[in-house]
Amino acid sequence: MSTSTIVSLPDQSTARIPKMNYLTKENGLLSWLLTSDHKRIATLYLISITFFFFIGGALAGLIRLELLTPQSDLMAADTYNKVFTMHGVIMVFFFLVPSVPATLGNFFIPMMIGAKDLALPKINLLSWYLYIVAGFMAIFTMAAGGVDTGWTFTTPLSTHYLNTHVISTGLAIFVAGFSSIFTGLNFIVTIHKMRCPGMTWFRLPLFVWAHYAASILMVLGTPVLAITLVLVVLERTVHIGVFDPALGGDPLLFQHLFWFYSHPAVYIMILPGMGVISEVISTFSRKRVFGYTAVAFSSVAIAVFGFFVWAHHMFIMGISNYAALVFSLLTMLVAVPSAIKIFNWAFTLYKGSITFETPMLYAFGFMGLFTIGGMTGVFLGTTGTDIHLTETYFIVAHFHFVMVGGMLMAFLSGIHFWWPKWTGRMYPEKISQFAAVVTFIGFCFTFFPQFILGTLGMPRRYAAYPPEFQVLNVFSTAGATILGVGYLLPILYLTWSLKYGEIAGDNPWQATGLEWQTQSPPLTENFTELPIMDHEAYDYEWLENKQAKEVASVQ
Amino acid sequence: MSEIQAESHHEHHIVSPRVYLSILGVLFVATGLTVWMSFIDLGEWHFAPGLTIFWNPVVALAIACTKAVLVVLFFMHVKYSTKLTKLTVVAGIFVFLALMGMTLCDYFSRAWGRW
Amino acid sequence: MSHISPVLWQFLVKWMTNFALYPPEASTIAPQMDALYFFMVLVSLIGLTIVILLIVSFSILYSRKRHPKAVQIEGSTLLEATWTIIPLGLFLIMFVWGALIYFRVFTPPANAMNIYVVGKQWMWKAEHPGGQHEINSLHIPVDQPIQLTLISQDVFHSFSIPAFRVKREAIPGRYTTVWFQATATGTYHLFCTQYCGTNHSAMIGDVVVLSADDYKKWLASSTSGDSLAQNGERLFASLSCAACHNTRPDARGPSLANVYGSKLTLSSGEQITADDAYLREAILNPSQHITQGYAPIMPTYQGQVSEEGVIALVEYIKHLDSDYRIQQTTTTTDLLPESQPTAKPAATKQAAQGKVNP
Amino acid sequence: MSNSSTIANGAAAEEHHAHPAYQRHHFETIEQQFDATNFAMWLFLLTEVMFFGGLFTAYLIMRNWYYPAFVEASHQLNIGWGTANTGVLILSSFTMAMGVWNAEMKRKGGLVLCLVLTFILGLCFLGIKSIEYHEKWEKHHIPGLHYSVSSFVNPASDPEVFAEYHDKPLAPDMAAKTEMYFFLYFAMTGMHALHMIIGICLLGYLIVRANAGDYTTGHVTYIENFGLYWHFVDVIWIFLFPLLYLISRY
Repeated sequence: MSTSTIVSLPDQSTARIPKMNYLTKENGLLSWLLTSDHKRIATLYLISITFFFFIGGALAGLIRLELLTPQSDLMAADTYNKVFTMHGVIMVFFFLVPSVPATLGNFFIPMMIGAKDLALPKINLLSWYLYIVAGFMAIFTMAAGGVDTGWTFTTPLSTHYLNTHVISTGLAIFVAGFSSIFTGLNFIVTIHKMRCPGMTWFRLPLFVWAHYAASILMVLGTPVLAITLVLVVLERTVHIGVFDPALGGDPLLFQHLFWFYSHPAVYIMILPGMGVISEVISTFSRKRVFGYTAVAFSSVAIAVFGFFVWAHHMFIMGISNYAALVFSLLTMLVAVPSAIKIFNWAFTLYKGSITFETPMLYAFGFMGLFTIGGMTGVFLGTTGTDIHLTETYFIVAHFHFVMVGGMLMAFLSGIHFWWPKWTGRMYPEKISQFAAVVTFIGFCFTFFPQFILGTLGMPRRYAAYPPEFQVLNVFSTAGATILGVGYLLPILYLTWSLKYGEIAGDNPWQATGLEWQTQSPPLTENFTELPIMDHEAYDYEWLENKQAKEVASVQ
Repeated sequence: MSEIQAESHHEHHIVSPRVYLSILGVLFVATGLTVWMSFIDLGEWHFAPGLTIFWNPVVALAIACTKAVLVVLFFMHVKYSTKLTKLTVVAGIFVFLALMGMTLCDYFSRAWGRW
Repeated sequence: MSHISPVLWQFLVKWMTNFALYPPEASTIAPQMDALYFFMVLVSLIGLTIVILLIVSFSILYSRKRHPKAVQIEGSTLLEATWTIIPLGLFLIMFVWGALIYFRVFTPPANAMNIYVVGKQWMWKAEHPGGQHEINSLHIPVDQPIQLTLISQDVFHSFSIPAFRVKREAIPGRYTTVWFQATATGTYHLFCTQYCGTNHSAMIGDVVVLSADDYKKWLASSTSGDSLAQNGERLFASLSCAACHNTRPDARGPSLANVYGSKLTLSSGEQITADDAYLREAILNPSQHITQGYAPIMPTYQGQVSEEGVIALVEYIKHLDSDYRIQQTTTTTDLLPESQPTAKPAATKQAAQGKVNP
Repeated sequence: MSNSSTIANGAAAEEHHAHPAYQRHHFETIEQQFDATNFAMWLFLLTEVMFFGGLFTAYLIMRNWYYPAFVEASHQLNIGWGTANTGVLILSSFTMAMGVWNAEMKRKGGLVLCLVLTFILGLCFLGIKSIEYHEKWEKHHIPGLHYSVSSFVNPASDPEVFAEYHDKPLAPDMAAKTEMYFFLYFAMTGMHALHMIIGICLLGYLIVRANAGDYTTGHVTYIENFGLYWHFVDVIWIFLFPLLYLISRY
């Protein structure tokens, strides 16, 4: 067994994809569109997520191209406003919020806890249909002329001073919100009620803990965004509402209600990614995650504290100085669990037996970039520096570091890590490692200059900017092209691997999760019979004597 | 199965109609009480300079809360259901109050300093 | 590549010459904020190097080749405590330091010169007390505390001067204030940093910091007639405010002499100090701000007076130290034909009625 | 490739699997299914609590800002109809609870009767609501549609309300804020009425299925969950009634 990798594949000449699996059980379009199998719904989500990711990515490319030059010459200011708004809406509501939970979460949470399916399969399918309906409404909005309120819908701009398609975008996000609520609701019920015998809370993989925390935020946060958007739509139609200052309303009330959801939303996006990183780092260093309970509880701590910090988005908007104090202090508390997680992952490597396959490269990329993203978050949570840094490119760099450097890296790491279980085939190792490095380099080139631009004071959402910022913007656009290449490669070689990838077998990584103890691609009911969880999570000794027993039983 | 068995071995508790009837009566009385109380000026209490409590809304909300608690405990069987359901109800109310409380924390303190 | 193409050469020269990592420090708060900023950058770099060192060293020491057999470690509460307490401690230091700066920036000193800034879709209008009006530019004297009172006429804008490390949102419906003291003369960028529609990126300008005498020269050369207070006085007369706010014993409105900064008890028994915000609210939403002992008959001027008008009125009321000015305005307005006393009460009732029936 | 212990358990589980007809394939036992769907319903009600939470926050702040306008505007609401509606809704909650009891006791007749009673009471609630909305339509108190403040600027022009409350005339700008009250009134009661309509439609479907005897076979989940939803809508009205109707009526 070559020592530089832990991949152990069956002999390719004889290995075949198992005849009976969730893909071959039933076929035909209706078997996909009316499925209640969480694995098929996850596959449907994966395809629709990728579709929207590339739309958002194309819009990002347009923005970066426009910012090559100080003048707004590639497109008119109006078009630029529509492009960055749709980039924000599509990326936040149609890619970042659903991506890891709806794809990897849907597919693997039931398998990890030893259940046949999610608790409410029909609700799970409804969640995908709502996502698709919302997606079509968003596409319709773009086709019909776009919306230029920014993804934050600041009132009174969005209610009185714009006549673009605010209502259709608001309703699209309203529907997408319900899709997210149903996913979260499904996970909480499944994790509570469907665990197989012996699967106590502290034997759950950290991937499941992270999704549990994110689901609490989805269920409790999203409805407030729904009512806020209903109030905005009402105010645009009935011309009377609680946000219009001329009629006695308070525009800051919109900010309070909007950010009450939108800050927990960023934790909805990052927590599942953290779950993936815990799994990947543990598997590729052959070790149990350092301080399992600390990492598990820090996920829940982020979920609970996440509800109390939203006004750090509004420090200069006119909230009272004392409220700013309260929210800044609580923001400092919510930053600590992220630090705990980073150090626990770093110490998981200690005395491990580390190999550097693609998921691990993405995980290392995640840890580096998420550390920077997290620290710059404290810059913005501190009221003093926030005065200078808010609403500039410093904020753009911060949230791209956390969302693209953190969440997207984790998503790609998870996709590569579970690809063999999902499709039964291995992805090509060399080119995917190259893609990971290209993505990392492209990312750093794109977003490091934006920190400096932010400190220099370049405002957000500017189509034209003073000439002295051009040099850094040119660097950023150059980096964006490298990043674009880095993101195109996986879609190519992963689709290639569907037909030509090596047969993965049950457990190519020799991982300890329950999902790796069954065939890949798995059966529709996941396990031939209900598994009994008789060992701790990430128990590599249990795995070794299990494999030793099998080798003995084969002879 | 052990953990799930523990929760579901208690047989599904059937609430008797007599309990429902008495709760119905209490709710009717409470509604009458709150309407009647709203016609009486209960005055206010200046417990600190610039901070006054008006008793009418406080009493109205107190009665509404008791009615709500009665409905939730008896009509919705939370009194007889698992600890998990009780925890969910409490969590929901906690986040609801967090939304109201933290938003008020800003509105309330606007009058203190210059902004 | 025998020679570098001129475009690339010009690009490199430009990059080499004016490469700055942070804007010039041109206000008293700038060095303090930069100190906190660089402390945080330092802490972040240390944190990042620690994480990278851990990852790289463990990856080398415990790669599969050198350390094929992993040793299962449960964890250590001591380590967990260290990387909970230390980050929390550092964050709390940053929190306290930041809060000090935040309160310093958003509590203007008493002796600051007040300039009103009105944000309007896609331009900044600065209104100096002396009457100078500026579009997308702000001339201020050096080494003197300047307080900006910001208001927006339509959507959220945000008045940002990176060189002064100062930024404050101009929101419709309420004054927001910020202050700074310029320390270096020169011209600095002014940006609108809150997205406000089509020409959000055109809503920029210059903040010109002048030495004391240059500033005096600028004041002299750019006066546009009346000062804000004089504008306010003319508006005060034309809106017939003097009908109620006069010095006659039977006046229906409180006398406005020395009202600015005084302690008022409202009809609801609430005690407040009369600052800019209160005066603006009293003009636009009078019925909630009636002083005790007066009937709530003042009509609202919401929609009749622009933000600049309200600013002029507030500025006029602030400088009303005696009733002499009102005496003069009431006598002059009495002479105006259409403002006969008999007609006035009816006028105000009629005005109130007129506005009411749809 | 499954280890020996799971095979043994799988075989043992096979014999005693008395599959009730309505047990879904992915649940191990019927209690697990009941607990899961009940817990899911509660989580859904949590999202509804937060949904109405946004409205209550807006109401709370606007009421503190414009208290006189809210007082006089709430005098426009007919307290008789409000109390009747609360009574109707509490009664419907009672009949719904009795319906759940009947389902648990497997008494089809009683179940159908209770569901029909709840249906009628729900319609009665919507009827009273439409009467009140119509009254607002006549007095031009619908926000955004030629809203008139005449009954607040001089209350005498509104005899039957004036007779009861002798409100003082409001200053014009405060009178304009009464439109804010009615916006919140229509937003909150409208959203509540929408939830009532959804509930009534579901109730119609349940009555048809109950008549066919689907819910008296011991499988009470749907009736139980609908009961939770109905009681939740009642709880929301229990809070709406005092907040909107009973603002200092003395």
